[in-house]
Amino acid sequence: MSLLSFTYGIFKVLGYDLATFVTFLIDSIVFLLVASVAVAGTIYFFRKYMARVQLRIGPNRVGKFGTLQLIADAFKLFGKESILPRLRDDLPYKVAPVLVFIGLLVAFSILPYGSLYYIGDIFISNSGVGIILLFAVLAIMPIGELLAGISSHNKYSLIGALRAVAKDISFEVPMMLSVLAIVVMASARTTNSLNISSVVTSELLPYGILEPLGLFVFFISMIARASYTPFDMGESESELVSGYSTEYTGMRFGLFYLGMFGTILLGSFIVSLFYLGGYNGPYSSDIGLIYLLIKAVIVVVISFTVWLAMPRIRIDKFVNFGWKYLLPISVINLVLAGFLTIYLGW
Amino acid sequence: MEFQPGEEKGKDGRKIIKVKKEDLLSTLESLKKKGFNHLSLITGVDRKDYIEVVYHLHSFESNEYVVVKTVTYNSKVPSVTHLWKSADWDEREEYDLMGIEFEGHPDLRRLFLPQNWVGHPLRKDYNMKNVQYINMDEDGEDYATFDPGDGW
Amino acid sequence: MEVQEPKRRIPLVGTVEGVLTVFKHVLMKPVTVQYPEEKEYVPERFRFRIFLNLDDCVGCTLCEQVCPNKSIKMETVKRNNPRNKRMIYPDVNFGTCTVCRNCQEICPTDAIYLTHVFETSRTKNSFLYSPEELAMPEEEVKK
Amino acid sequence: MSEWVELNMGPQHPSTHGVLRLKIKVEGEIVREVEPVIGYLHRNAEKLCENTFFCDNLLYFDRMDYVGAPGMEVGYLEAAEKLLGVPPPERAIWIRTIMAELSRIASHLVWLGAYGLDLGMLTPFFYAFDLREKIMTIFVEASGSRLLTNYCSIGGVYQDFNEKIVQEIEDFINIAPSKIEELNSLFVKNDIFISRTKGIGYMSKEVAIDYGVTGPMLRASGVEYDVRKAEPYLAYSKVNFEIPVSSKGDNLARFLVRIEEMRQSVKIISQAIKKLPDGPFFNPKAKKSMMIRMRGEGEVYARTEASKGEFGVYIVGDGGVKPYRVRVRSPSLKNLSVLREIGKNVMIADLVAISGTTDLVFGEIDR
Repeated sequence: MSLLSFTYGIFKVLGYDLATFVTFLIDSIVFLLVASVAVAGTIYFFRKYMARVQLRIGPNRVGKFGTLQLIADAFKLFGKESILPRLRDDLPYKVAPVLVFIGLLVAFSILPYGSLYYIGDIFISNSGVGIILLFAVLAIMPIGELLAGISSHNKYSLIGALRAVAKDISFEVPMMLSVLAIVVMASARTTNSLNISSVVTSELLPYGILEPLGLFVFFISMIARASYTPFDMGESESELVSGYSTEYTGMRFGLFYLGMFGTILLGSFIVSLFYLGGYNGPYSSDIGLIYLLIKAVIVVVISFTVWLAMPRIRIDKFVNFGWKYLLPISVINLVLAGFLTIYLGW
Repeated sequence: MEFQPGEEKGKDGRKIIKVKKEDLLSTLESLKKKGFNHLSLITGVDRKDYIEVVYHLHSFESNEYVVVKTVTYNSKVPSVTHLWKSADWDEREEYDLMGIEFEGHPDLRRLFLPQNWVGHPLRKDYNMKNVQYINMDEDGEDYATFDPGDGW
Repeated sequence: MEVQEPKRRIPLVGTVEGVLTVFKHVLMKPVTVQYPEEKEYVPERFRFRIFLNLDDCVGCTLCEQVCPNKSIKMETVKRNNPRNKRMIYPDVNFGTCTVCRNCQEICPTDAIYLTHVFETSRTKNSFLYSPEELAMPEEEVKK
Repeated sequence: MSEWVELNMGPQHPSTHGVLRLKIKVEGEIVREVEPVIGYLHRNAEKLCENTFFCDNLLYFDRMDYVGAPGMEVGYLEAAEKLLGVPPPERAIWIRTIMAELSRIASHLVWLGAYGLDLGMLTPFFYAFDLREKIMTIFVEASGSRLLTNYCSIGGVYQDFNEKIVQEIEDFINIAPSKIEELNSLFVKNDIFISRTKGIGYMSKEVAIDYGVTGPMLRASGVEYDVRKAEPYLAYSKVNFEIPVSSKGDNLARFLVRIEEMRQSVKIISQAIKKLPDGPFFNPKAKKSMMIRMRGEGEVYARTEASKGEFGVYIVGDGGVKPYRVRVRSPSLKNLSVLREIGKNVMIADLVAISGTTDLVFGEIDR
């Protein structure tokens, strides 16, 4: 029983071909909407949380407790005049924010989200090489950032894009190595160790406990991927105004903004899936989604607190950190994972 | 009031050394050798016929304070940037607002006002009715203009 | 006194402590005052809106002289006041008033004085209060 | 490899604290040359002062260092009262000392919060302003205004301290040290903060003296010099405090010196509030109708230790009711001028960190 078969059951009368088509269409649209709303919710939660940490109240004028603030903001962003720089490279300039956001949404649709009572397992794609697909899709976003930085023809944007690329190169390798350790661990327990849901299902003891180093590396990588402080050198607002998104206004900027918060949410889902046991939990397995959400929210809160409490690291220090510390740590982690798997059989 | 070189004590108890413009550099050099390593302030006072230039010197070691005064009739004074780097911006400021030309200053430009500003505001004969407007050109440099339509 | 640099510690421990310190503040009460709904406490010495007692004003122009940025100008008002023969009264431009209290300090008859009223929001360029308007309560001044 | 790009930071830039414009030449990430361009907030307060009465000039001094206004008022009054010959009574001197020290803390707290923002820390800004709000409450209780207090006046202070203000100052003394410690720990315990400040922006003693740098920046370079000790004014000779000095000369040293100064200021206030004498708070010679008739002749230079450094006021009077010439020694201006020297050959991120420690307030630089 899964979300797909649940929907298929409703449209069965249409015949096999049409029903499959309609099922995927409707499920994708629902997913898209839910993901967008979830990202918007993350932004609202961030604003509320930031306000409370900073002894403020936060949005409270539009709607009850300011819940409609984001809709108002979205209207504002849509209504804004989109100012285009005169010297832009037109196509990449316009494609870049969309690329960032699309990459994010696709990544959302690759993850499994556990199950809920009547609906069953919630996923859209259950690819056999889900992990590879996920990180391939995540690699689309830096391209959008780079395009945005170069096509704006702004010195700040250019420096921001260069920083973003330098940053990406230095944490991608450790991140992939730490994911590889997960795959190694999972391979002892499941035949399909590149499929995300089978990796998570095999995770009876959370991998974060077995591989704390991997969790550390991966969490830092997710911070760097979402590019918020301390690793937001690409768009550091106190140095480069807004980095690669300096020249963007209106909804184009809004897409970058959504992309950033979406990445935080996505990163929390990935961290809780791979390292914190995902949708596994005590008692019934029917409420896996709830477990996953609780874990993700905890990771989101930790991310936000780190964001608010930390100063920005300098780009050369981060590159150093990536290559001299994160990479060796992730290699050690990989070796440990192999050791644990082969000799101890955990 | 005629300007007499010499020493006196000011109203606030500071030692004032009055020197002729020709002796200014040598006096300041000898003071710097004595340990007055902090040039605190350069002030120009427009006395209508002449301009008084006042140097406030201070020594961190001995905690002494001395004021050196000189006058100039053609608003030209030798620069002391080679003695104290802090004189750089002070002299630029005094050039900007008071119109004292410091001879030998490496980069004598206006500090606050746009480069093509007309007049020196702290002069007593500066016409404050004559409004100048400021705008920015293509390169991001400010310029002053008398045309109200051009300014903002 | 030489200031001491922080001692070298185990990496990340202090950082985590900092993050926890920030997190602790979630539980604290917000300090925001929701202005239009909650009125903030107005201190005793707080002063803003200038009032003028037309009967006491003798038209001595001292307030005009002492006003640092020329917010006060004298204006002729036809009014029967035996003490004010020249019939000139101050008007105040609140757009430039800095509430320096000099007018209140110098007024020989205490005719001009500052009050706690501060909600004088106006649209642009209508900050000039004529002497009669200065004598009215704020609610009655229609701009 | 000498291809540089000219980058224009400011006047509208998140980290230039107002309207500083830095013309920098960058080679990749490394800044090769810095040229500060200033004057965007220029109002020529010196000329304005020539056209107003002695008592009104105070207003323009409030607007110089607007984050710690009473400190500036004290600086002007030191000079003006000497010129006019109306010394303040004992109680006013102590009240002014308290206000000057409170404004020093207020100014340092703004700097602390803004420095956090420069480095990307969003939260300490609000904690710093939360503590600053307590000082603002004291200011508003004492003077009626939060920011531009206009509290001191020639010959004393406008209004006396009452019991409520004393009570609030005592409350502040009680909570301030722990809050300052908390703020300090948020910064110095953080490894990234240390890596951003330690050894960055080194300024040697010679450079600092040569450029006329004063205040915490000078003390962080190893010169134990403070006008409060070197040429005591107000009541500073009657209170115990220490001058924090560091010989390191880097960003971290400047940071720590300012933090320590805040602690010392709290100490000074707690002593001053105990020693606050009774008596008149206003010199009767300067009361009311005398305001616009005070005449001064001669010339006076007075220097005070403002939060940014040595704040000097030079007033020349010609016997009229208005000063003939007012000249202000702005500490931030001198502190900014050294940026040309210490901002060279660092990374862009470091340039922001260095210009953050110079503690710029543009009301005072451009005057």
